[in-house]
Amino acid sequence: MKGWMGKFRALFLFSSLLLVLSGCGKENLTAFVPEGYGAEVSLNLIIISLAVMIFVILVVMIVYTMVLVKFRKKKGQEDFIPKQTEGNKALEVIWTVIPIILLIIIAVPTVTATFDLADDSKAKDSININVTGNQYWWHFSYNKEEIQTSQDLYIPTDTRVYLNLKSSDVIHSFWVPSISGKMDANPENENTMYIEAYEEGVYWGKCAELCGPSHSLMDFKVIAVSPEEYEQWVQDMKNVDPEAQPETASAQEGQKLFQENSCIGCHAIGSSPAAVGPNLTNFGDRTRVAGVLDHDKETIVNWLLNPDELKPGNKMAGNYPKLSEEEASKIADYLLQLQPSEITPESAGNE
Amino acid sequence: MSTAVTHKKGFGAFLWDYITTVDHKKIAHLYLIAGGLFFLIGGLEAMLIRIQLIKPANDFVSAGFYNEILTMHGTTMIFLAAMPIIFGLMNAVVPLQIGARDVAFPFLNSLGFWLFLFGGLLLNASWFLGGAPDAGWTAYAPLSTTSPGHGVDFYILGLQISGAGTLMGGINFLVTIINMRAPGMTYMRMPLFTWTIFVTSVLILFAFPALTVGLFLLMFDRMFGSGFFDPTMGGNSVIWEHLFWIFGHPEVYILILPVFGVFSEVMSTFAKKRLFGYTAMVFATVLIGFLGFMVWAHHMFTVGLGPAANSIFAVATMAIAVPTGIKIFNWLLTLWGGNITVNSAMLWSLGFLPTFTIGGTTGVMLAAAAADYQYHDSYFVVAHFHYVIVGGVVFGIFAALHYWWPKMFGKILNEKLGKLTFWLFFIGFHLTFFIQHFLGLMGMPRRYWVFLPDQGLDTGNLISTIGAFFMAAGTIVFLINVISTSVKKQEVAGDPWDGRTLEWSIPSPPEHYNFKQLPLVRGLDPLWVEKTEGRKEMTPAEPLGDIHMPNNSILPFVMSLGFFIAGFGFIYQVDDLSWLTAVFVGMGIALGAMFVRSVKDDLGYHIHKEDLEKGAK
Amino acid sequence: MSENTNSTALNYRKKQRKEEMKQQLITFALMIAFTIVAFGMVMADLSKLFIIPILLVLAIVQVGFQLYYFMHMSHKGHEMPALMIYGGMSVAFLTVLTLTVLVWW
Amino acid sequence: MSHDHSLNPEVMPENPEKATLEGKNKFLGFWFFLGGETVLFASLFGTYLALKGSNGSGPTAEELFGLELVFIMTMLLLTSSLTSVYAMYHMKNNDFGKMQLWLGITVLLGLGFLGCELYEFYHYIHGEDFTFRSSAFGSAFYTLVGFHGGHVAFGLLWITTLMVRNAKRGLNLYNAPKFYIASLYWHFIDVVWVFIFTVVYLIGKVG
Ligand code: HEA
Ligand code: HEA
Ligand SMILES: [Cu+2]
Repeated sequence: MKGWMGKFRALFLFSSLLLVLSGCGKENLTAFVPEGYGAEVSLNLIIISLAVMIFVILVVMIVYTMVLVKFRKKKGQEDFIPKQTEGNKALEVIWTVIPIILLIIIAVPTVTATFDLADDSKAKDSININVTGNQYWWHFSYNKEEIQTSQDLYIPTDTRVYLNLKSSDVIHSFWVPSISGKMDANPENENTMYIEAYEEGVYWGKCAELCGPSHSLMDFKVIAVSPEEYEQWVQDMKNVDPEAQPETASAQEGQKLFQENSCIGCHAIGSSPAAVGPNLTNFGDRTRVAGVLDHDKETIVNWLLNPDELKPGNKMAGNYPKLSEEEASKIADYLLQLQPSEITPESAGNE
Repeated sequence: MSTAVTHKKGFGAFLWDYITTVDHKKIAHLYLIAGGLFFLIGGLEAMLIRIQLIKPANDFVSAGFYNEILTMHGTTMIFLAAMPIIFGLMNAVVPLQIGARDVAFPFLNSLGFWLFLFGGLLLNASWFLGGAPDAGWTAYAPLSTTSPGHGVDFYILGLQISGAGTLMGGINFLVTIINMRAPGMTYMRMPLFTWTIFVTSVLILFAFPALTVGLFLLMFDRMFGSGFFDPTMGGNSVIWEHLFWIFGHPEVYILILPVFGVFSEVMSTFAKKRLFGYTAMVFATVLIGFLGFMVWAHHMFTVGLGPAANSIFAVATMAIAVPTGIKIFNWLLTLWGGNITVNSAMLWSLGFLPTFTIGGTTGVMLAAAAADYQYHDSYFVVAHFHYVIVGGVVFGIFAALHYWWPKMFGKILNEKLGKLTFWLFFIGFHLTFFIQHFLGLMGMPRRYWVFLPDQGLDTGNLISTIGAFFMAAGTIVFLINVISTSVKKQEVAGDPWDGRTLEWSIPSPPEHYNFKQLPLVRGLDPLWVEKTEGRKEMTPAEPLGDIHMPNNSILPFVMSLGFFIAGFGFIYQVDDLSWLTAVFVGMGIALGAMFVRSVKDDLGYHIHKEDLEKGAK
Repeated sequence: MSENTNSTALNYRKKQRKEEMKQQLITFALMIAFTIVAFGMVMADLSKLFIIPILLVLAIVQVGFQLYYFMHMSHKGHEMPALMIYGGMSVAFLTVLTLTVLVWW
Repeated sequence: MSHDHSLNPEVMPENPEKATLEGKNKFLGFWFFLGGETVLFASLFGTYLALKGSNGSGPTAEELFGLELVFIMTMLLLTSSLTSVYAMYHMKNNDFGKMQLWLGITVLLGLGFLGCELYEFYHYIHGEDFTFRSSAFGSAFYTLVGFHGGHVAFGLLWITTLMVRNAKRGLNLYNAPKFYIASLYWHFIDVVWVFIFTVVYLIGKVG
């Protein structure tokens, strides 16, 4: 690990340089600033191959420029017929052999890295999380701990966490650029990958496989907290009482509405496995509503009133009785106070 | 474009002439016009994409509509613009380059065109009939099998019909190149364009059947309740991915190889040198075609095939850089020591070299599987393939059009406008797509209807959109050039560029029988060989004699129309079984036309020697 | 060419064809025999690991017979057909291999 | 040179199917088409192999298939391959009547094959309740075998049309290539069947 960290510093400098050149990417989203093992392995490979490619492009450009400078038609030489050369064995050998060598330089680390990132020999003794992609949200179930949650994936730092990806409908792809490359969630089989975050933080995740109209709105977060905080989060989540009475009157009414309007038919609170809609156990701690919207009461009310407008094609729209604005506001109050744990995105240093 | 003779005949006769034609030169015109129109439509869709992405969280188009646009942009550009235009070029040029009077199967040639056109029309009819396909040009199941409405059905039938046309074209050109070469035209004397078309046709022959099957399975799943890709019935969507890419990867070489041929011709002509390393170029072409069939899973690195499969396909993919590199360096060395004329055709070729090198090298970066976990389905990939497709295929098409325009239409495109087109397009192109490499790695996935504010993606997207407007401007200048050239009165000699290959040895545009007497080929660059020996024309290989020509026929048009009608029937019978009538009527028309074709002898006719002599000045 | 040589040539060709026809009959007999062996093995319920490779080999040989004897791929003038058939077979092989090995559950 | 030289040749050349340029083109083009068909069927075979275990609650391949009928079908088709070889033999000897006769036998054998196949499908659908929509296995089975059956049906139609169309005028250089490629097509159908009975039925039975 230490060796990697040393290299990581150097890489960090290099990628910062790249970022300056490219006009910056968003921290916690860009693949240029790796904050996790997978992203670092990929970036190493990207840099090696980029270096080779820049060399190739330079060679081509040098010859190209010389050609353009030296051999354009000159005044007074319009009728000059150049020598009709057939070829040149030596040259041809050179430009066959050198690319082969260059490719070997890329191929070896490629194969190593590919096997490295697919290594699941230690999966048994680690945290395993089942990840399910749905149109258009993500579900996470920590099978050892019987914790169910959606949209925000809590993980401990400096630990390999194994994800078993599957889809409940069409193909999705799980991508948290700053932590790791992507892996598809297929409907008929499970894929395993691991992620490991170096530092605490809230990292943006995106769906990377076209999955319908709201494909671009299927964002999620990976919230990396220290292992101690993670333990506490797990405890808190395990001890959730789904029936707990909210404190304010409005929220209490909201809770009733939530149950009467059959919201609970699709959503779940507590550790029962989610069915059609996201698990809302820690909704109050979320960073975003529906993955992409601002997390405030107004937005939630708007969402409840007209989800299709905010996230076209989602499966909530039209599947519950029409709500008045007042009802929506009460439900929002109820949802916002669902904060079972002290470990929140803030613990990881929000966004 | 139209010769004086056709004008006299009146417009109806002119149209009839084109609808029934089996002359490869006219079919070339048809392909170019139809492909060109589809290019404009695809370009318009690209502009809509870029306008939508001009700023974060834009709502210029709706989410569902965006998916339709992006699907149709990809599908239209690949199947209905780039490929048909390439078919147009090969129809216009290959028979002339090998010294043939015609293609092997003139009837099939015409059928191929009409199938493509009707397939394309069917696909685009979806816009007006409840929505276009919206599952991406790759139509991954189960998104495609569950997509509501009829969009994907139009995709399936449109591509099935036009794909059949393409397959015919492929077989036709294979046989043409093998059987119809002029005396003396050995394989190793064939111009490189002809060689690349030969290899391309082989790729078509072996790649398209996989697509055909894939489309059938998709059709069965969507329309007839089968379960190939339905996990609840035990189906598996990965099968579609394999079938699509077994076709899809060779497809990208089907697009690029012909333009490699074009650049070889253009560069050697305007550098006034023979192609450097001809043998190596042929060898590299064949090798690219061969390797092209073993790498398709590089589009599937993140599917979960496992590290062993990923590594094998990664290394196989990288291997393609070697033959492609051979080509790049051979072109550079062709130019080296030459006497280079820089006109429009040459500008596009010179623009191609660095652009394609960048696109190819990013391809090799993509091939590094563990790195592709980051690139995949991000704008990095979008940047890669536009660098090779636009920077390769579209540049190549422009180069070819400027180069062969006089041969096809007897007029030279305006040089000033040509250069303006190039610079607008070239600058716009790099503005649009270079920045997308970074956008991808900065976390912007592809096929995103909106990107969010505050994610550092705004500037890049804005620049990209501005660039697209430059490309549009360039395209419009080109259109102006085409129109103003075609209304101008102008006469061009047979050989305006001091050409090297056979097509330049006959008048522009050529007579409908191409060669009065088949030429005797005495080396590579046959016309150049004659020129170096002080002759201006080819030596004939045969005495003047009767020329056998095929008859025109309306049947290809009728057959394709039949399939077109049946296509609608298939699409709508899901809703209402009475649409099966359309299936029966359509198939009846098509099969009827086939029946007529097979029982009616079609022996063609002869142009008599005396008439040929009369024509001679 | 005189009438005479023409007809001897014709006779020679006829004879040659007869010879060939005989070969084709033998081929046919072999094909039938192979088929019977294949079916017989399956009916006899032999071990799976043992039968499947043999079945495949028998099928491939039969196809070879069809191509080379019945479809005359052994005759000259079939270089290009052979090339394309083998090309098709290689792609076919890769396709089948992938779809059996790389589509998993 | 008269227009209908190819319709009334003075002598039949050695290989009438390749005597004209059109014939040569047809010959080559058709072989290439068969190269493409190889990939087409490979895609179907691959799909079938990937899905043959997905029988859901329906019967497995092993439970479903019986071998007797398949054996008969195989014999019919193999024999029809030989009879079409005979037909081509007589074509080269310029014996039109015998060619037609053998082609006729080929068609009859093909019809027999097709009849058996239809009977088999009928039996599966009504006897075993095993349909195209039962499971992915069902879809793949009917698609693969059905595609082959469709090829057989098309081949029969093609050969019959050729026989009827040319019954009166006999063999010439214009139709010889047509007969020849139709027979190639017929052999190819047999090639595909060899793999079907091996991969689908026999290996399916073995499990
Ligand atoms: C004309 C079309 C075309 C061409 C020619 C290419 C050429 C190549 N492509 Fe590309 N590609 C596409 C069109 C094309 N591609 C499309 C459309 C997609 C996306 C489809 C979709 O998902 O919608 C795609 C996607 C794509 C992917 C999948 C990415 C992903 O989805 O994650 C990969 C991965 O390996 C790849 C690789 C390559 C490689 C290695 C080449 C090579 O052939 C390039 C070889 C050329 C060079 C390397 C340059 C010249 C060589 C030298 C100067 C010699 C020295 C060089 C070295 C030593 C490196 N391409
Ligand atoms: C041959 C192939 C080809 C070509 C030439 C192009 C050309 C262009 N493409 Fe595209 N593109 C694809 C093939 C191609 N593309 C494919 C396969 C995809 C993937 C689809 C998918 O994901 O499924 C894609 C996707 C794609 C995307 C990603 C969309 C997404 O993932 O969300 C973008 C975004 O910028 C884009 C932009 C462009 C632009 C700006 C051009 C420009 O170069 C276009 C230039 C042309 C014009 C600008 C013409 C303008 C003409 C007029 C303005 C005149 C109009 C007038 C009349 C109609 C009379 N393309
Ligand atoms: Cu590819």
